[in-house]
This record gives sequence, structure tokens and C-alpha cells, in this order.
Amino acid sequence: MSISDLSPLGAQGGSHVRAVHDEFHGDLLEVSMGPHHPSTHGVFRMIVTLDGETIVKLKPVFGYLHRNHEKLGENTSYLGSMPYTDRLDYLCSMTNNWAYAIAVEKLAGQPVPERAEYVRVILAEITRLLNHTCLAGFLMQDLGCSGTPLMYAFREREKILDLFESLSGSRMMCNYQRFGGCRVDPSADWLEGAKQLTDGYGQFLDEFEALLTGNEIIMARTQGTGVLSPELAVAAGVTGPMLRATGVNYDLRKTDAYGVYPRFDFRVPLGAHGDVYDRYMVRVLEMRESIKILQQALAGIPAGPIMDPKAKLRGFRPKAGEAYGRIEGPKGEIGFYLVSDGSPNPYRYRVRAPSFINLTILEDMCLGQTVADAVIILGSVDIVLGEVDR
Amino acid sequence: MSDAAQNSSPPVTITDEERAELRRQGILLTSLQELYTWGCSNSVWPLNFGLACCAIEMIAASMARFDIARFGSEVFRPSPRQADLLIVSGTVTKKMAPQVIRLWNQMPEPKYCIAMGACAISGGPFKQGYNVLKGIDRFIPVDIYIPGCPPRPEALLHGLLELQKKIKGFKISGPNAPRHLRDDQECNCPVPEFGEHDLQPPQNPKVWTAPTIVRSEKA
Amino acid sequence: METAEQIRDRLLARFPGAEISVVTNPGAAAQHSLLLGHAHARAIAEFLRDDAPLKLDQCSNVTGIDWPEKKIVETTKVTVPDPAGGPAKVVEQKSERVQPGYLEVVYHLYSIAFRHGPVILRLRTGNRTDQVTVPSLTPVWRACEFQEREVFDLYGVKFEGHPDLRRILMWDTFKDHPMRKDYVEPDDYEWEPTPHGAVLEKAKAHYPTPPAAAIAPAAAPTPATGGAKS
Amino acid sequence: MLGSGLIQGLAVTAKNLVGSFHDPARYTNVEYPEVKTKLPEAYRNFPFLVTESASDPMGTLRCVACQICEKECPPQCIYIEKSKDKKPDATGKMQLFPAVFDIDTSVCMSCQICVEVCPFDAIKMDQVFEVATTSRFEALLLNRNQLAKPNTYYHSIHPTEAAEVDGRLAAERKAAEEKAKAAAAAKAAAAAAPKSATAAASATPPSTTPTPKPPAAPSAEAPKPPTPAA
Repeated sequence: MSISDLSPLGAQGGSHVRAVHDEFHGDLLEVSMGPHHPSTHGVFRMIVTLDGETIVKLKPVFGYLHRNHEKLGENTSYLGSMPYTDRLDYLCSMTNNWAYAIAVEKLAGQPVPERAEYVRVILAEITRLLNHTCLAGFLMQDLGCSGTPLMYAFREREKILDLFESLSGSRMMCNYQRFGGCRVDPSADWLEGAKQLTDGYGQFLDEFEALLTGNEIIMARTQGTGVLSPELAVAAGVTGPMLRATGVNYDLRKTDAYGVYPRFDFRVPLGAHGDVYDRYMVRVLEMRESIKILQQALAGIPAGPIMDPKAKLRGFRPKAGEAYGRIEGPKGEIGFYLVSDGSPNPYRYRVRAPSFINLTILEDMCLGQTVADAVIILGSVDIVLGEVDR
Repeated sequence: MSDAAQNSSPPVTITDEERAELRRQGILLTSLQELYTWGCSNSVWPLNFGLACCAIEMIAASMARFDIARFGSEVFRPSPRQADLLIVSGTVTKKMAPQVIRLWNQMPEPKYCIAMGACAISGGPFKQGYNVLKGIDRFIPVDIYIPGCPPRPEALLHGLLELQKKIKGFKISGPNAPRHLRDDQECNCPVPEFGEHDLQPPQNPKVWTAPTIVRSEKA
Repeated sequence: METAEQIRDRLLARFPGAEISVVTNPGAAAQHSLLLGHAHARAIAEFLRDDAPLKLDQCSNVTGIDWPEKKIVETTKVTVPDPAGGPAKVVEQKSERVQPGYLEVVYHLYSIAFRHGPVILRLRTGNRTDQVTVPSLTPVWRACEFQEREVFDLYGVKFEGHPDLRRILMWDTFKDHPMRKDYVEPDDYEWEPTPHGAVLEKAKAHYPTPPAAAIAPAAAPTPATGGAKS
Repeated sequence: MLGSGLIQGLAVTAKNLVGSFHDPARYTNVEYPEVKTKLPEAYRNFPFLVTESASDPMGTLRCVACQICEKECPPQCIYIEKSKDKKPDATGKMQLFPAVFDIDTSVCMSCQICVEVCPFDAIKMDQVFEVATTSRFEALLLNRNQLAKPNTYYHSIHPTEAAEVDGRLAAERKAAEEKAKAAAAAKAAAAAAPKSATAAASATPPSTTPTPKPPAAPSAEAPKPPTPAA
């Protein structure tokens, strides 16, 4: 039996481990991590060339979850693509919905009632809590703290999912936003539940931080690992917490001022070093800011219609034109670029997936690090393969 | 437990079928069979293998609230060599399919496959995509199908219970014995190659043939 | 921020002879774009990135669009003088012309420094078969690297000057460009129990008769008016 | 002090360990097959068809085979064939009904769009999720007999929504009856009035009121589907 029989990639994908001779480094080792690898967050694959334990080359391989989202979007109606957006970044269906809704609303010039804008902000911020909590859990899993942080994170996730489920009917695939509003009006009970969650979340975060933030092992592993410079981050189109961890103050909630975000008082946490620890800390601090936004939004949510009365559900045909709409998703700038030719289906339906573009600089961050660090650097980028490959 | 209690209760009534079974296999073998299937069914170790959205629900099923450990399946093995159960949790793309099949081939018998979620069963909502395999059962035999998009973690647990039920029904000998206890059945599935337009071959005819659709009224 | 027209005028002053035109967007979003010729595309991109008032340092989104050949029927009204000397008649003349197809690459640029945008750039290929090369903007913005690879994979646009132009989503031996409008999927429609539209057409090949006709008569429980089909 | 962070973390895990014995917030386990989580009212899994009566499901399907859901279903998992004849619906109007109504639950993505677009409140979302099965083709393709569930069941799973739907339907029914009554009265009045007045009256009212026909007498001409509730 040869090595290629053992490898899940077999002969086609190159063998799992292979010696490469290089005249400058002596013997290099090429390791194929993924697509089935316990730490690659799904079916991501990296071909890593190692000199001893140090990474000298890293090439990501995509497409193992390429589900033809964009082609399907061009073959279904505008409304029909909404449930598909849930499945892009399947941890944050609400923000995906919102980004798509905002793009279509831009395309069609569709106004949104105030209450719906508030509900959208509330759901987006809860989604941010959900995503960042899970990310912290998965990152710790990658670091080797098997189980405990992830289990605490998922305990909180279940609380959030219960909220989502009682509002939209599904735990993960909410399919909640509509062009010109939201599908159902949250009841007073639901808003009360959201309030309770918000009030209790700070306490959970305190506990979570007590468990992780000051931990010496985590600090030793993550500080100074995977450093990204702000210049490179900007050039490579990196967005979201990744970009802010390098110290660049760029948050679409502030710059684009979409929805009703200008009404809320919140700060944008920035990192200073751009390493894995900063990326973790920026996310934790962002969660604290999200709680602040949630408290303000839940206190100030006005009564009124949840859907624009003129919004059309069926037979929605925006006139010819194009629009690019984007919001600040938990992973970064999620945008939808739509080209309409006046038919019920979009002519071109493009998703600007933040975690895909954030991976552009994965190699730059990993060079010179050890192979074990590549795993946590990847973990700190916060990828979801549904979005990376679409 | 209930079976054992039934067997030990005094008024033992053996049906003709059971009598025939006993005659054929003997008491020893049937007790052994019970022990074997009991052991197999309560220690199904899944492969730590997630594909897409359903994988998150699979992780949720292994976390505190649903706790798959109550069924003896919390040991998610990273290596296929140590796993019994392949939970295909998510969309299998054509680019991924050869790897999934290789993982299946690397698992030792007895092995089981659960197709979790619409995508794994039939391609689901992504069915009409050019890079999506219309169901993993085109290439490997599937024991349990769990529809849903994604199925709730409870639905996965229900699927696991169904699988345990299925394993408990196995015979250790005879023509109804499962695949791994027989010599005449192939355990491995051929791995397709990447072609110019599609996988080559696009399905494994030994495992999968599409029936003709007859739209008769079912009860 | 300057409008697309102002940017064009400034670019034309800076790059005399460059092909730059504004593509207006008739939709509600009114995000107009600049169509660039290949010759100056990279120089213009670099200029936009470093230009003091614009400083478009982030290339947010790169995407391809396929515009296949289209037959356009134009109706023009022509006044024909009546030979009999009466009033001139208005006659509609139909002319058919084939609009050549092309592939288009669209770049959405934003400025992180000044927080404005988008400025949209468009590059077009000559046709959809052999002249499919456009200059790559990856040397200007690193963000284009994977996205241009994706456009190459799914649309077949070749980017000149891209450091690592390989397929990214599909496997390397794959031949087609699946996001093109005329892409034909592999035929795996063996089991389509709920087909309609395009899927029904494709599923038909796998059934001796169309599924609709192969249906066994439904033994419907008879409603009040007698709904049983024969 | 080096190690204080570790000790702090261990204190958290200890708190959770101890807490799990007395604090329900720290012991979240639901012992599934024995104990079931209470599903929220909004929970949805697969669609089902609402029938008015449990004893005659096929005779009282609300579905009129308008095929809107079939067209709107994003993954195209619904297959409908219209009946050749008609039966009276709840308001006594003659309507088509689905001779074949299949849903492929192995494709369904539980998105609820069929429910949203249905103008007749005929298709709703079920909450049964324990549907794991060992066979794919037969077990997962549901036909109309398997899909039909009575309105009482709908009330039991989505009480608030069902009450709202019933209220709306009753109001529609009442409005239809009143309209019919008013139309009948107008007709009678018109018959009593002199002929010239009839001609004048008939010129305007029929455009606003539908064909005046008592609901009890089903007509042979094709009835229009009722306008969807706003």
C-alpha cells in the first residue's frame, strides 16, 4: 500500500505528505491539509510546504463546497434567492438576508418602514453575538482546548437559536427578511425574550473572558502569531474584524450608515498588532458593543408596519439596471451585486463573500510560522465554507 | 432490556417462525447475535467529518443540549480508520465526492452511512447546480436518510436511533447477514475520476439505479 | 465624491487618448460606471488608487458578466412619400442586427481612507471565444487575486499579468466555463420526481414517455360532483 | 502572576460543573426521545395540505391546483397536476382540485415560500421532524394523500396563525355571501323596475360586482379564483 492509497486525496489531489527537494532549503515537506481535516472548518484545503516545522509556502485550494449559488440565483426569482442566501454563511443567515434585501431594495428603490429597520438591526446584532461566540469556541478548539469553550459557546447559541426559531420558524435558515421589510412582526413577548438575552449576555461574556482572555497558554500561542499589516490588509480587500484588528478604523455600520445605525451610540473596537489575539479580542469587544446597540434598539423600537405596503412579494420585477448593496456582516463586508434586465430573475447575481476575500492574505500571515499556527491563523480568519466557495 | 425481560418471563410462547430460527441457528448463536448487535448498535462512532450547514447541526447534536453521548456516539473520530459511521452532513459537490468515497472506503467494516439533510440525500435545493452531486447514494450505500434543511439535532438523534434499530435487526449468519459478514459482497466503492465535464463515471450502478416514477396513489 | 463624469474628464486630462466612457445605470441605484479600454486600464487603476482626492485603496468586489450574442430587432419609422401624390405614409421598417457578445469584468472600488465609493470600473473582452483577454488589476489591488481567478474559472476571461491564473473553484481538468449563459450542464436527471420547466425538458430524455403522460390514473376519492378520472 | 489566568479559567469550569447540578441554566440537556423540546409555534419543517374535514380529506382539499407554489418553489420540489373536472370548495364555488400533488421532501428546503404565496391558505408548514427513513425514493416523495391533514391539525400546531386564517376565510365567505345576496336583491329590484332603468343599471353595476349568482347553484362556467387576501 502506498501513501496515496492512505490519503483521502489519493493520486488525484497529490499525496497527503510528500518530500520536495529544494536546493536552497534542502528537503522540504509538502503537506496537504484538508479537505477532510478536523481543523479546517469544513472542506477547506491548504497545500502547505514545510521546512522542518516552518511554513515556506501555503496555497489554499477552494471549491470543495462550490454549490453554484450564483448560477442558481440567476435561474430563480428575486424572492426565491432569499432562502439560498441563508445557506451562504450558515451561521449568520439573518445578516445574509439583510445584505441581499438591501441590494434588491437599492436595485428597485424600495423603501423600508422604520420598525423593520429596527428589527433588522436587532437581528443583525444578535447574529453578530452568535457568530463571534461560535468563532471563539471554534478558535479555542483549534488551539487545543477540546470541548469546553465550544460547549459554552453552543449553550449560548442554543438560546439565540431558540429566539430565531420562535420568530422565523427555523433555527439556522431563517429566511426572514423581505424586500421592503420583514416577514413576520416580532411580538412583544419575542422582544422581551431578546431583551432578556441581551441583558444576560454580558454576564456570559464576563465568564467566557474569564475562561479565555487572561489564559497564559492562549496568550503565548496567539500573541504575535499571524501578524497582518494594515497596508496589506487594505490592499487585499480584507474587511470586518480582521481589518479592524490591524488598527484600520473601517466599519460599514459607521461609514455607510445604512439602516438606522446612525441613531445608536456605539464604538468601533480596534486592534493594534493584527495578530490572532487581537482578532479574538476585537471580536469580544465587538460583542460588548453589540449588546449596547441591542439595548438601545430594543428600547427604541417604534410601533408601525413591518412591511412597506407597496412591497410586492410575487411578480417582483425591478426595472433594468444594476446595484451593489453591502452591509457589515459579522465576518466582514458582505455584498450583493445584482444586474437586472427587467425580468423576474436577476441577470447577474454575485455574492461578495467576506471570508473568501479575507483568505487572500492567508499565505502572507502563515509564512514563517509553524504548521500548528497555520491552524489557528485559519481559525482566526473566521471562514465558513458555504460562503468561501458559494 | 425489554427483550431480555420478555425472554425470561415464565409463559414463553415461541412462534413457529422463532422455532424455525432457533432450529436453524441454535440458542447460542441467537444469544451471541443479540450481544453482538447490542454492542454494535450502542457504540456507533461517527467520523469527525462535516461538509456544510448540516455539520453545524451535527456539532450542535454533540453539544450539551442534545448530547449525542447518551447514545454512545459522542466519540467523533478524526480518522476514518477508527470510525463506524459516516454522517454525510451537507452538500456533496462533485469536487468533493471522490474524497467522500475514499473516506468511506477507508472505514473498516461494519460501517454505516447516514445521509443527513436534503443536500446529502438528493442534492436538495442545490440539486440543479453543475457542481453538486444529486445525492451521495449515487456512489455509496446509505443506511438512513434524514430529510430536512437542515434537520434539527433531534432529527439527527432520531436518525441515529433508527440506525440502531436497523443494526439490532441484523442477523449474524445466513443470507440476510449484513455486508461485512459475507464474502460475496464488495465493501469498497469505486472512486470516480474528475472528467472534463463531470465525474467519470457519474454514478455507481451497483449501488444506485433510479426507479421509474409511477404516480399512483399511495395510502 | 466626484461623479463618474467628473472622474472621466479628469482621467482624460491625465491620460490623453485613453478610451474611457461612462456607462449609465438606469436603475434606482444610479451607480454609474466607467468603461475602460485595455491599453490604459492598469495605469488608470493605479492612478485611481493613488490619486489624492479619490484614493480608492480598496477593491471590494470583482465579478464577471456574460453578455451573449443577441439578436436585436429594431423598428424604425420611415416616412414614405405616396407615389399617387397623397400625404406621406409612415411605414415601419424592421431591421435585424446581431449585437456581438462579450464578457465583462466589473470592479467595485471604495476608499477606506476617505470612506467613499463606489467607483465602478468595467473591462470588456473583444468577444466570447478567442479574444477573451483583459489586463489584470491584481498588481494594483491584491484583493483581485482570487476573484479574478474565479472570473477566469467560471467565465473564461483571461487576465493578462495575473501572477497565478488557475482554476479556483472547479477542478483543473474541467473544460467548461459554467457561469456562461450558454453552458450546458452534464445530464444527470435520472430521478426527477417533481420536474417542470427546464428540468422537465432535461428529465424527459431519461423516461420513455414524458412523466406527465406516464402517470398512473389517480384513484381520487370522488368528491361531491364526481371528480374521478378515468 | 503567571498562571492566574489559568486558575481563573479553571474556576469558571468548576463553577459550571457545580452549577450543572442545581442550576437549570447550566444544565441545558434535553433527554430527547423521552423528553421533547416544546417546538415554538412558528417552527416549520415540511409543507402539508390543509383539508376542511378529516373524514373526507380528498373531497375537502383547500388547494385549487393554481400551481403558484409549484412555480415559486425555489428548489422546485412541488409537482401538481390539475384535475379535469371541478368540485365545489368551501364557499360553494366550483374549483379545480389537484389530481396529483407531490412534494419531494428529499429536496424541500423548508423555506415557507409556498405558504407565503398561496392565495388560498391551502398549504401550510408541518412540524413533524422525526422522518428519518431507510429508503429514499418511495418514502420521501409524498403524494397528496400523505400530505393532506385536516384543519384541526393545523389548529393544533399553529393555533394563532390558524385562528387568523380561519377568521379571514370566514370573513371572505361572508363577504361573498353578502355580495351574492346584494347582487340577487339588485337583480330582483332591476327586474321590478321598468326596462329602460334595467338597461341603465346593467350598464354600470356588473363592472363592480361579480356575476350575480346564488352560491348554492354551481355554474358551469370557469370561476375566477378569489382574490388573495391582502
